[in-house]
Amino acid sequence: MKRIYLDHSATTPVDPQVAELMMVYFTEYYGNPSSVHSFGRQVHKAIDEAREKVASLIGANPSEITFTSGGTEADNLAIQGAARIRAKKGTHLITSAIEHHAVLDTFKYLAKNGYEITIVPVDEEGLVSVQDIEKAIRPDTILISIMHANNEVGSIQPVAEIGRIAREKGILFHVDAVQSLGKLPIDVNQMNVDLLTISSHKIYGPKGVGALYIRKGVRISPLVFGGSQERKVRSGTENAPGIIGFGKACELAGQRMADENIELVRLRDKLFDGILASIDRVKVNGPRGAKRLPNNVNISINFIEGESLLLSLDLVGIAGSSGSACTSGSLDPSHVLLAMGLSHEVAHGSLRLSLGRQNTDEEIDYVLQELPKIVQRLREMSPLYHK
Amino acid sequence: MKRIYLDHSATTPVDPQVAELMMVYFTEYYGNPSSVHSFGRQVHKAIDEAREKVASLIGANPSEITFTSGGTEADNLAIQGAARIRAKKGTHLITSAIEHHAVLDTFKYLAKNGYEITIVPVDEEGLVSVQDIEKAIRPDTILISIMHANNEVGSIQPVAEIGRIAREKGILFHVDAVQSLGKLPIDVNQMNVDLLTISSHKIYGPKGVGALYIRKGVRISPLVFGGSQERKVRSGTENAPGIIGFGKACELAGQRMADENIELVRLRDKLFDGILASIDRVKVNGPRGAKRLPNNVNISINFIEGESLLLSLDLVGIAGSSGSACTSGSLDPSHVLLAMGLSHEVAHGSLRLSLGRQNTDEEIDYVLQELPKIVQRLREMSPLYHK
Amino acid sequence: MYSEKVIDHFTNPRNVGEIENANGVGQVGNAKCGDIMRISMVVENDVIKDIKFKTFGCGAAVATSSMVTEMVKGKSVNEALDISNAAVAEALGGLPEAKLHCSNLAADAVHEAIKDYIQKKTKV
Amino acid sequence: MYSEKVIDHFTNPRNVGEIENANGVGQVGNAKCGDIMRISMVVENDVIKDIKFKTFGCGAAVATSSMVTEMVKGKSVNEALDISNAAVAEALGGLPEAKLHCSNLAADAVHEAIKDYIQKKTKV
Ligand SMILES: Cc1ncc(COP(=O)(O)O)c(C=O)c1O
Ligand SMILES: Cc1ncc(COP(=O)(O)O)c(C=O)c1O
Ligand code: FES
Ligand code: FES
Repeated sequence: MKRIYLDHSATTPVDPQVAELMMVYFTEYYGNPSSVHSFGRQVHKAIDEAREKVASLIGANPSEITFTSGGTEADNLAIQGAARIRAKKGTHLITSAIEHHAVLDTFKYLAKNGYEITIVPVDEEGLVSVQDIEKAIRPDTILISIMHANNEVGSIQPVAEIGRIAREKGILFHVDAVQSLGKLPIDVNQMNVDLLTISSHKIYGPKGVGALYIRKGVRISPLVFGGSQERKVRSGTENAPGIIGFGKACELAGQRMADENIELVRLRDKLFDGILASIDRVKVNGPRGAKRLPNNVNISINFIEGESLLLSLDLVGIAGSSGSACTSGSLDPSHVLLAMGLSHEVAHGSLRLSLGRQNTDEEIDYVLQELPKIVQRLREMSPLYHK
Repeated sequence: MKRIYLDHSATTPVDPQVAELMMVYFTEYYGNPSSVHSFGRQVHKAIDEAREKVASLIGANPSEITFTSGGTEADNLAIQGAARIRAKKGTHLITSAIEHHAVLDTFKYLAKNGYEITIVPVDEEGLVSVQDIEKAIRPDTILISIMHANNEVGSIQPVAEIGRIAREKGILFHVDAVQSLGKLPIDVNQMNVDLLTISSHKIYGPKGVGALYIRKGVRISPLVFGGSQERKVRSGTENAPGIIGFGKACELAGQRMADENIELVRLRDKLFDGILASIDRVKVNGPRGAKRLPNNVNISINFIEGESLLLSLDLVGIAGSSGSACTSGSLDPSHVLLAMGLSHEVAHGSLRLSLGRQNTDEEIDYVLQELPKIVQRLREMSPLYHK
Repeated sequence: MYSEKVIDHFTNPRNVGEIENANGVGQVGNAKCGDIMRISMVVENDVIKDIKFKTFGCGAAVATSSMVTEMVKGKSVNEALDISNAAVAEALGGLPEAKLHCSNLAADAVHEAIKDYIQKKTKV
Repeated sequence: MYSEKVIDHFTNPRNVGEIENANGVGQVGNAKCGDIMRISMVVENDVIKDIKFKTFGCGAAVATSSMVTEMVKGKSVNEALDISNAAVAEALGGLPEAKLHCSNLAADAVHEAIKDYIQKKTKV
């Protein structure tokens, strides 16, 4: 059976070049980078180089990069760390309704621990309005956290404008750029960002590695203590092979982004157009065109449920994801789709297909051939569907 | 030039079997383990198996294992997490003076944030006394954290007895077993442990992975929020290849421990005896014999300084470590050696050689041939040395 | 995560559809995740002669729907009322813990349909 | 982390030892990390004719000690007093940031030895 992977927003395979490089640091250059001896020094040097590569992809200085165990930890470090250190200045924080759980759950934790939070809504395309952010700002606002691009519906937020406002008012600005890294140009200076989260396993690097950009001069409290690695902001023996792999992945992403995006946009739009032409009562979630990530397709297929759809796709070898409550382990369907005004039922029938480097036209053709059949079968099983 | 690695307590190479297994999960089975599709389900299953292997090495139930990004995070999660959730019961915590920075720095952080801490001393061999712990206990004590074996001098602590006392008094007991895993038998039930920290990269697994054992029924607050992976105690996309590699490393350690230890003890004692026979004015740090980790050699060589010694050893291909202030980046020599009553000067001249799986008799012979020459050279340069 | 039996019932669900001249109809919604199941049945002399289902829900919901219709078809309504949600899950070789709530849909919908049948019968 | 020049001066340190009939001796301790350096020199007509060092310290401390003795040997005491810690570090091709404090030992010890020489001279 064909196996077609269309879940690159969840995670990506590790690029063979990255895997090969990591292998060397597993078995040959395995020293602790903090050690005096040559086994350690070689690794230290390779980590420095990785830091330069990561920094270069987001227009930062290497000394502004702190490696973490992933995007989730980086989000937590940014938000908890900024909130703790600025508590005397103020205790109000702003974010949007469609952030990743790593941001939203951290906000909710802070809300239970003496902070006040404002969660600004989004429009029906999943876009935050700059005016809403501006209105939410109070004299005691210390942090604004807005994602660059949404992981479910691919909507690209006006972060540069929000950054400008935050900078004017002296409010820290955190951006979760996990989904945009390697797909959209990122420049922390142009975007007026103070803290920026990125993650390796979304850009063909290894899982379990991420980084927080911390603008020079910005101080945050650590989450984890001991050992003083990563400039005392993040302790623990460095995941050297992971960091070095992340560096390589950033290098490759920088080289390939421009060409890759042209191809991704083409396949994305082919998939959208094909689905809309062959299946009725389908809703596109998120904006189309330039305000959408090049690799994101998200639709709601009325009258059917997401997990059933995913299972059926999986049985013909196609891997996607859904915002259905049945896939989430929680009781509610995607908070992103609900925030965009979808009903529970429609949110339930959502399907995200996220494209990657190796997807081909043949694969898209195959999806366009199988999906309508599956939808037909499931609709016939659905008590909600009437032709 | 020969390259002889004697810094296994800092970190180990990844076992080739482990590296090979991880490779498969980098490039082939790369799905997100939380996903519905087969790419994810395969990984989910492999993580479950890894969890069983890790649990089995410490006598735990798989459901009691929470994977983290390493020993440092696990120590922080245990201590911060327990302190936060028990704050209403009491705010006093006990630890020892020779804990790893991941424990001590976390205690110091808590001491600045409303908690009271007692740091019990150790004797000249680096051993904690059960009586000292008992005396330190107060009605409001909520946590005792004592390491199983010390990372610098290899001293093995009476954790089972301390665990019994903690259990009797209803105090949570955390053990940092990063150095003992795979070298000493660990049974969380016999040891009466509630929380136990382990780390992969010290047992021939990958860096950037660790675990916290959390006894069934014990609740702790998370450090990091969002996504609800790892039973809501630790969020973030799982480092699947790392976890699976850690599982394999635990399996190998379980199989090999008994045989390996016989060999390690033999080489360790050969190294000790050889050094003591060929160099005068040398002090053994930590106990000798059964109360010492099988792979740890630590000596202070009077009148010389550790970093110079490490550099000189490195120049002939030997990798070790030192508790010297000059290697630490901080201003003080090893807090462990100072706690054992060593003077600054003597602590400065400490050398740790930590053995591993692949070390050979020939390598030890080479060290015993080179070390006296280096010591002689450095002593002749030392203003403290007079024949 | 699903057993082979679940996957089998999901891919080849038995008794999908709606019976036009049903004399017992039941619909339940799953409060937990917002899913829906509708059972229609033909009962003669208190014996379930025919039964069909329509389900909007996850793989487990579909499989348990299919399974429960097989289990009660040909049974008396009293026997059918004795079939518990747990029995349906068990007949499928078990369900993942997170999916146990889905099996509630299936037996409940059947029980609702039987209630409907009994009410209608009483009225006549 | 260390430059090749540092490693060279560490492995082949110049002017190690103690001069028995020195007329200028200086010893300094490094408050930061507890290390020690001792300089002994023979000065004739305010010119440093011979100089030796002994150092208990890290690689950088040893290398800067060695380097400073080379730099001042044959120089007048006034020229030697002008040599700064930074100049020593620079002559070694730079030191890692964390090791800059070590270079303080070297020039300071030389300056102490010169002070000792001048005091002795003045007494005579
Ligand atoms: C927008 C966004 N933020 C944060 C994360 C969390 O990153 P990680 O998986 O590295 O913990 C993800 C992905 O899961 C994401 O899509
Ligand atoms: C005793 C002890 N605890 C904790 C740690 C920290 O573990 P990790 O390096 O995985 O962060 C180490 C090793 O560095 C250790 O030796
Ligand atoms: S029906 Fe929703 S989870 Fe099963
Ligand atoms: S002399 Fe101690 S760090 Fe250089």
